[in-house]
Amino acid sequence: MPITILAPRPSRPINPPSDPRAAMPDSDSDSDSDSDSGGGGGGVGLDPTGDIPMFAAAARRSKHALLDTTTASHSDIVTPGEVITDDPQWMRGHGTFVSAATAAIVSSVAGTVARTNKLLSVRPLRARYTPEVGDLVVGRIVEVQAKRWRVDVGGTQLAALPLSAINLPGGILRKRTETDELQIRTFFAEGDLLIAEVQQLFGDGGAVLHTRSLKYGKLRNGVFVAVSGMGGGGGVVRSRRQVWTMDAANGAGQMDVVLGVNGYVWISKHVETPEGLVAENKGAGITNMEESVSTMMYSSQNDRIGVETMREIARLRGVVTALVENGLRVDEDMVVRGYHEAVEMAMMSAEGADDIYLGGERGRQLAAALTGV
Amino acid sequence: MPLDTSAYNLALLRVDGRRWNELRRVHAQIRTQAAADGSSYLEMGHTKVMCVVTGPSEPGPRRGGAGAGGGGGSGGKDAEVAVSIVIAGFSSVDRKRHGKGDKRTLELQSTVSNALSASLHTHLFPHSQINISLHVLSQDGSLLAALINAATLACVDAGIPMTDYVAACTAGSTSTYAANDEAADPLLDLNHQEEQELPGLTVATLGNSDRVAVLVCESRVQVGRLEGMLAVGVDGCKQMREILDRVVREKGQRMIQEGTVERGVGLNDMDVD
Amino acid sequence: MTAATTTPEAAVGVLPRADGSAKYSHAGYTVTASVNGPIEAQRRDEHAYEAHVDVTVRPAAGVGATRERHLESILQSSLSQIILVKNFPRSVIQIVLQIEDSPENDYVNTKLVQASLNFAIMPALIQTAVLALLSAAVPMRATATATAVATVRQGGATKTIVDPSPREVETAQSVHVFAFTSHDELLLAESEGDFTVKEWDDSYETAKAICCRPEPTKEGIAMVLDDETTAGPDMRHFLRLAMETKVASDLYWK
Amino acid sequence: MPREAEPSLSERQFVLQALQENLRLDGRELDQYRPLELSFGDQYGVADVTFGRTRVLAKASAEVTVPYADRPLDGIFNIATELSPMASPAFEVNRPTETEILLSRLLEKTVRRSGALDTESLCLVAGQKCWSVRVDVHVLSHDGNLIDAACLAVVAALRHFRKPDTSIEGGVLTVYTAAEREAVPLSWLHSPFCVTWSFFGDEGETAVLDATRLEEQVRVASCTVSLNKHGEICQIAKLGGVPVDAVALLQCTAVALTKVKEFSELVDKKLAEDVKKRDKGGFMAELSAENER
Amino acid sequence: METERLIVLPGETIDPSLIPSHQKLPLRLGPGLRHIPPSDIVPTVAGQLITNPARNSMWIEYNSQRYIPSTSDLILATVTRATPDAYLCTLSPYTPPATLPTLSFEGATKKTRPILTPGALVYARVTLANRHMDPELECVSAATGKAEGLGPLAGPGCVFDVSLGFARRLLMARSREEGGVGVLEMLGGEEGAAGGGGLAFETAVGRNGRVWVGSESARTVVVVGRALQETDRAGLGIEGQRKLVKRLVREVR
Repeated sequence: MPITILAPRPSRPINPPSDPRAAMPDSDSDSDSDSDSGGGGGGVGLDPTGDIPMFAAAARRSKHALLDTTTASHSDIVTPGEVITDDPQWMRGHGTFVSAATAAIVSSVAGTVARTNKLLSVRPLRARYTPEVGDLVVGRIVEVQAKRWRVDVGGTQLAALPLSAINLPGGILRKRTETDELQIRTFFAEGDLLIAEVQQLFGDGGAVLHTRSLKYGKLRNGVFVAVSGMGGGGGVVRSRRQVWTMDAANGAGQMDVVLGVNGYVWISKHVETPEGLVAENKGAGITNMEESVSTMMYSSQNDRIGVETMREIARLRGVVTALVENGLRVDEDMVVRGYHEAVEMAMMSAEGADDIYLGGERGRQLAAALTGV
Repeated sequence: MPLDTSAYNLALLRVDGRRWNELRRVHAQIRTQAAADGSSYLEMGHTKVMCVVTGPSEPGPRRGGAGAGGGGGSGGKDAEVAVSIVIAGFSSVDRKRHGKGDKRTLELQSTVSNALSASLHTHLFPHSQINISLHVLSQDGSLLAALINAATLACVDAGIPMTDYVAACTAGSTSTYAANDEAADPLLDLNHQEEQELPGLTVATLGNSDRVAVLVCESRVQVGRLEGMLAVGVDGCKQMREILDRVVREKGQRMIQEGTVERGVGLNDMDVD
Repeated sequence: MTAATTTPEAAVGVLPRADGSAKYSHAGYTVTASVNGPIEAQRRDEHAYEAHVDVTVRPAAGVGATRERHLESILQSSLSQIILVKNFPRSVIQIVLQIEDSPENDYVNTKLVQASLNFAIMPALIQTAVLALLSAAVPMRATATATAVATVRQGGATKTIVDPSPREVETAQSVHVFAFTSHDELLLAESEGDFTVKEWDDSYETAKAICCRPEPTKEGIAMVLDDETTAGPDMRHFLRLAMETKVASDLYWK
Repeated sequence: MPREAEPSLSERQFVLQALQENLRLDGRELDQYRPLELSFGDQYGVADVTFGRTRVLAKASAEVTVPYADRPLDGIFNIATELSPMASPAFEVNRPTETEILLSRLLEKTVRRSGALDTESLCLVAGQKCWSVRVDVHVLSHDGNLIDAACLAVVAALRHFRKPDTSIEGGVLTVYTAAEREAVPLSWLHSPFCVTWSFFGDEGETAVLDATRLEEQVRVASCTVSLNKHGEICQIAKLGGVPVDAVALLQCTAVALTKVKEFSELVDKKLAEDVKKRDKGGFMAELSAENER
Repeated sequence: METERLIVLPGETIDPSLIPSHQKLPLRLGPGLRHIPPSDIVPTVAGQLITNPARNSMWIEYNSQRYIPSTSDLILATVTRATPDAYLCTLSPYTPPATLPTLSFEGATKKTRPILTPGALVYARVTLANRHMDPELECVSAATGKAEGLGPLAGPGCVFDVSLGFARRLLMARSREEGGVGVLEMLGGEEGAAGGGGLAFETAVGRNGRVWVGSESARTVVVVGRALQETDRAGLGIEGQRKLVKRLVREVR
C-alpha cells in the first residue's frame, strides 16, 4: 500500500514553540528560567540554513543568569544542569555540584534554592528521606542481625538499630547480656513498627537509631500511613511537635499521632504511657515502673479498641492521605484542623459520623476548606 | 510497503507532514504515580512510555543483584541502576510477544541503565539500588529515545541528583544506503515507517553539551552521512532537553503556588557579608 | 579410516588465562580443555569435606543437550576419583572441555546442528581433561589414560577395532570405552551395544594393553606383549612424554 | 556465580595515569591492536582468532531444514554466542551475562542484519527446504575486546565455510557429500568488521583501541563501530557510559574505517593462503574443473 | 647441576634410593608430595623431583597459576571489604577471602589503625592456611612488632600478574644465580655498565603471582612490568633477558 504524502501545510513548528519564553507560566522573569534553552548552537558541523526558525540559537546561556536578574525570579525552580552561580564566594551544599570545567555551582536536582550563610543548596521538589541527627522517625524492622536490627525508615539505606540502643526490659540501666542477643527477636522481629530517634550518621549517609527513652519503642494499637517525608515536596515537615495526643470526636476517647520526620505516620488509640503511670503513682517508686516497662514495652498484642475509636483513627488517616493527595503540608496544625473539618463534613453528610470517606472529591473539598481559611 | 521517498524532494515534507528538522508532538508529565518515588509518562508522537522509579533504596536482606543490566555495581560502592522494560504486546502492529529473555529488550535495558548511571550521582548512595521500570504502551519509532527521556524525567521527579538531563532523539537520512545520494537530507525524529525504510540512529546527549551518551545506529549507511545525521540528532537532543525541562519547571511552579514547596531564595535577597 | 591409527598429539598450557589447559587431538577428534581451580564454590555446589569437580562439555556446533550432560556426569565421577578432592573442601575445580573438531563421516551427511556427541569421543575428553589438570597442577592421586574399542562381527569372527571412526562405530555391534589409572586400576568402563562377556573381556584386554603398557625400561615384558597387540598407541608413554616436555619448558631455568 | 575479580585501586589509578601520558601497560600505542593472528582449521568453516591473550574460535555449520513460515524464500542464519566458564569462571552456562547479550546483539546487527550473507541464496525449495547456516562462537580465552575478535572470527569462518553442493531434479533434493561433489562457498555480499573504542578520563577524552580486560574494567565508556571496507556503517553502538564529544566519535569512526580495511586485507590474505595450502597437487583444481563440466 | 631431570607424574612410585635418609633430621616433604602411611611417598603433581640430602628434604619443582595459601608466604592482597575488626582480602581471583585483622599492623591499636578502602593493596604474610578455614594474614611481625616491609602499598605503581613459579624465583635470595632471573637487577643497574637500565623503582613480590612495581615515572613502571611478564611468558634465559631489557630501555628513551 503506497503512502500518500499529505499536502504541504504552512510550516509551523509543532513543538516547541519558537519562543520558549511564551510558554513559561510566569513570563515576568526575564531570563533565568529559560536561561539554558538552546545553548551550544547547531551541533557538529551542521549549518541549519533551513527556513524553519531554529530556536536552538534563540538564547544563549548567560553565565550570570541568576545573579543578574531580579530577586523575584529566584524563588523559581532550578533544574538539573542549571548553573546557580559561578561566583566563587559561595559554597556548594546538597543538591548541587561543582562543574569540573567551569567551577560553577550547578544544580543536580529540580527544586528551589536555599542558602545558609554562604552555603548554597537546592531543596528537591521531592526525594527520599535523608536522616539527620535528632530526627524522630517511624520505622519498620526489615532484618534481624546478630546484634542489631535493620530498619526501613524510607531513606536510601536501611537504618541500624543496635541492641545496645534500646531499653531492655527490667530497667533502663541494665547491662546488655548474651541472653539478650539470643533473644533479639523477642524485642523486635521482622515487620514490627517502632518509633525512634536518629542518634548518629555514618559517613556514607547511613543512620543509627536509638529508642532509649520511654517515648520511643514499639508501636501498637493503631494504623500506619506512609507519605513522603523530609526529602522535599509536601508530606511531613519538620516542626515543633511531631507527636501529640488529641481528643477524638464522637466520644471515641483520645488518639496518639506520630508524624515521623521520614514521612511515616502512626495513628493509634491513646494508651496511658509509662510516664503517665509513674506520674499517677509517684509513691510506688521505680520498681513499679520497671515492671510496667517490662510487660508493655515489647508486646505485640493490641489492646481492645472500641469501634468508635477505630472509626476516628480511620478518619484521621483519611485526613492525612487527603492532605498528601492535594499537595498540602502534613503537620500538627494541618492535621488537627483537617480532622475537625472532616468531622464537620461527616456531620453534614447523610450517613453522619459513620461517613469517614475522604478520597477523591471529598478530599479536594477538605483541602479547599483548609487552604481557603 | 516501501516508503515513497521521492515525494520528499518535491514538497520537502515527510509522510506525516513534518519538515526535516521538526520533532513530533511531545507530551510529558511527571509524578503520575503517587506511590512511586518518581514517575513519568511520555509521548513522542505515537510512541508512549510510562516510567516508575523506586529508590535509591537498599535492597532487602540479601537477595543478591537481581537487577538486570547493572550499571555501577562495584561491590556496592555506588548505587546500582537496575532497569526493567516491559513492552506491551499491544504496543505495535505485529502484536509480537516479548519474553523476559528477549535479547533486544535486555540490550535496551542495559543501554538505559548505562546512559543514566553516567549522569546520576550514584556515588552518593552506597549499597543502594535505583530501580527504573519502563512500560512501553505504544510504539511508533524512536523507542530507545523515548525510554531514555522517560527514565530521565522519572529520575528528576524522584529527586535523584544528576549532572544534567540525558535527552535523546533519533535522526535519519532521506534515502536508503543503496542510493549513494550525496544530496540526501538529514531528518529529525523518525517515526516507525521512516525507521523501517531509512537509515537512522538514536542519539542521547548530556544536557546542552555536544557530549554523546548514547549513539546507536542499527542500519547500513554510508560513513559520510553520519556527520549530518549526528549533527541533527545532537541538535534534536537539545530541543528535547528544553521540552523535558519545561515539564519539570511547570510542575515545580505549580507546587510552589500550591505551597507544597517553600519558595527558593535569591542569592542577593540578603546582603552577604 | 587411517585417522584411527594416527598418533595422538597434545599441547599443554595453550590458554594464557586459565589455570591449566591442554589441546589434544587423536583419531580425528580435537578437544581443548581449561581447568580453573580450586576456586570458591557456589552455595549449591559446596561440599563441606571435598572439592566439587565441575565438568562442562561443549560441542563444536550447536548447544549441548542431554548427551553432553550424560558425558559430563560420567567424566565428573571418574575425575573426582583421581583428583585429591579432600585437599580442597568447599571449593570447586572447574573443567571445561571444548570440542573443536570431530571426524566427519564422509559417506553420509550428518545432521550437524543438533550436536549429538559420539560415544567414541569419551577417550579424547578424558585424556584432555587429565592433561589440563596436570597443567593446572591440581593435586592428583594418579593419572589416567583412556581408549575406545569397537567390536565388529564379520562372518563368524569378532574383530576389535581400536579408536573406531564414526563409520565403524555405526557398523560395530558394540563400543566400549575404558579408562585406567596409572596404577592399572580400571577407572571407567562404559559400553554400548550388544556383546558377550567374552567380547567384553577381549575389549578390556585390548584397551588395557594400550592404556597400561609398562614402562619401556622393563623391556622383557613389554616385548612379549607387543607381539600380540601392536594396534593402538601407547597412551601412558604418550602422556608422560607430553608432561615431560611441559615440565622441562617450565623449569627451563633450572 | 563467582564474582568477577575487581582490579585494585592501584591498578585502576595507574592505568588511567599512564593513559594520560599515552602509555599502555603492554607498551602499545593507543590506536594499536595487539598482535593479531588468524588461522583456519582442517575442516572448512573453522576460524581461530587471537588478539594477544584473547582467543576466539568460530565454527560454521549448515544443515537442511524447513524455512520459517513467514519467510519461505529465505534460508536460516544464526550466530550463537554462549560464553563458557573457559573464558572466565564468572561466566556460567545457561545464565547469560550482560557481556554475552551485548556481544550476541552486536554480532547479530553487524553480520546478520547488515546482510553480509545472502540468505535468499540459502533457499532450496521455496517454503519447504532451505539451508540453515549457523556459526558457533567459542571464547577460549578472554583478555578483553571479545567483540572485535569474535566478529573477525565469525566473518572469517563464514567466508572459509563450504556447504555441501545440492541439486534438485524432479522435486527431489540431493545433497552431495564432499567425496561426490566439491562443497560450495556461501554467497557472501560484504565483510563487516567491528572496531571497539574504549574511553577513559572524566569526559572520555582518551580513546583507546583493542582494550585488554584490565582496561575494559577501568574504562568509562565504549563504542563499537561496524563497517565494511567500502565505508558503509553497519552498526554503531555506544550504549551509555560517560558522554563523549560528538566530534571525537566522528573521528573514531574515521580511524575505524582504516582498521577495517586492514582486517579486510588480512582475511583476504589468509583465505588465499589457505586455498593455496589446500590446493596442493592440483587436486582441487582438478575437481573444480570437473564440476564446471 | 644434575645431568638429567627426574620428572615424576602424580601417583608414580619414587625409587626408594632417591629418598634422602638422614640419620637425625626428620624427613621434610615439600610441595607436590604426599605421605601415605606407613612409608610411601607419592607425587601429586607433575614436575621435577628435587632432593636435598643435607637438609633431609624433598619436594617437586613445578610451575602453576593458581595460588594455594601456605603459612609464612609473603603475598600481595587486595582489600575487598572492611568489617569492624578485620579487612577481607583476595589473594587470587574467585577464591574465598582472606582475613587481615585491623590490629595486625605495626603500632596499630583500637584507636590508631590504618584505614584501608576497598581496592587497596597490602603486602602481607600468611599466618594461617588450612584447608578447612579461610586464610589469615598479618602485616606485622608477631615477634618484633615491626612491619618489616609489610603493610599497605601506597604511591604510584601497578600490579603485574606472573606465574607462581616465576614469583618464587623472584623471591629467591639469589634470584639471578638460583632462579635465573636478572631482569630487575638489569633494569635497576647502573646505566652503561653491563646493559643496566638505570631505572629507579621498587618492587614487592607476592608468592601469589603478583608483583607490585612502584615508581614516580609511569614509563618506568610499564617497562619493568613488561620486562617481568615477557620474561615469564616467553621463558627467557639470562641472555634473553639482557636483550629484552636493552630493547625496552631503548624504547623508553
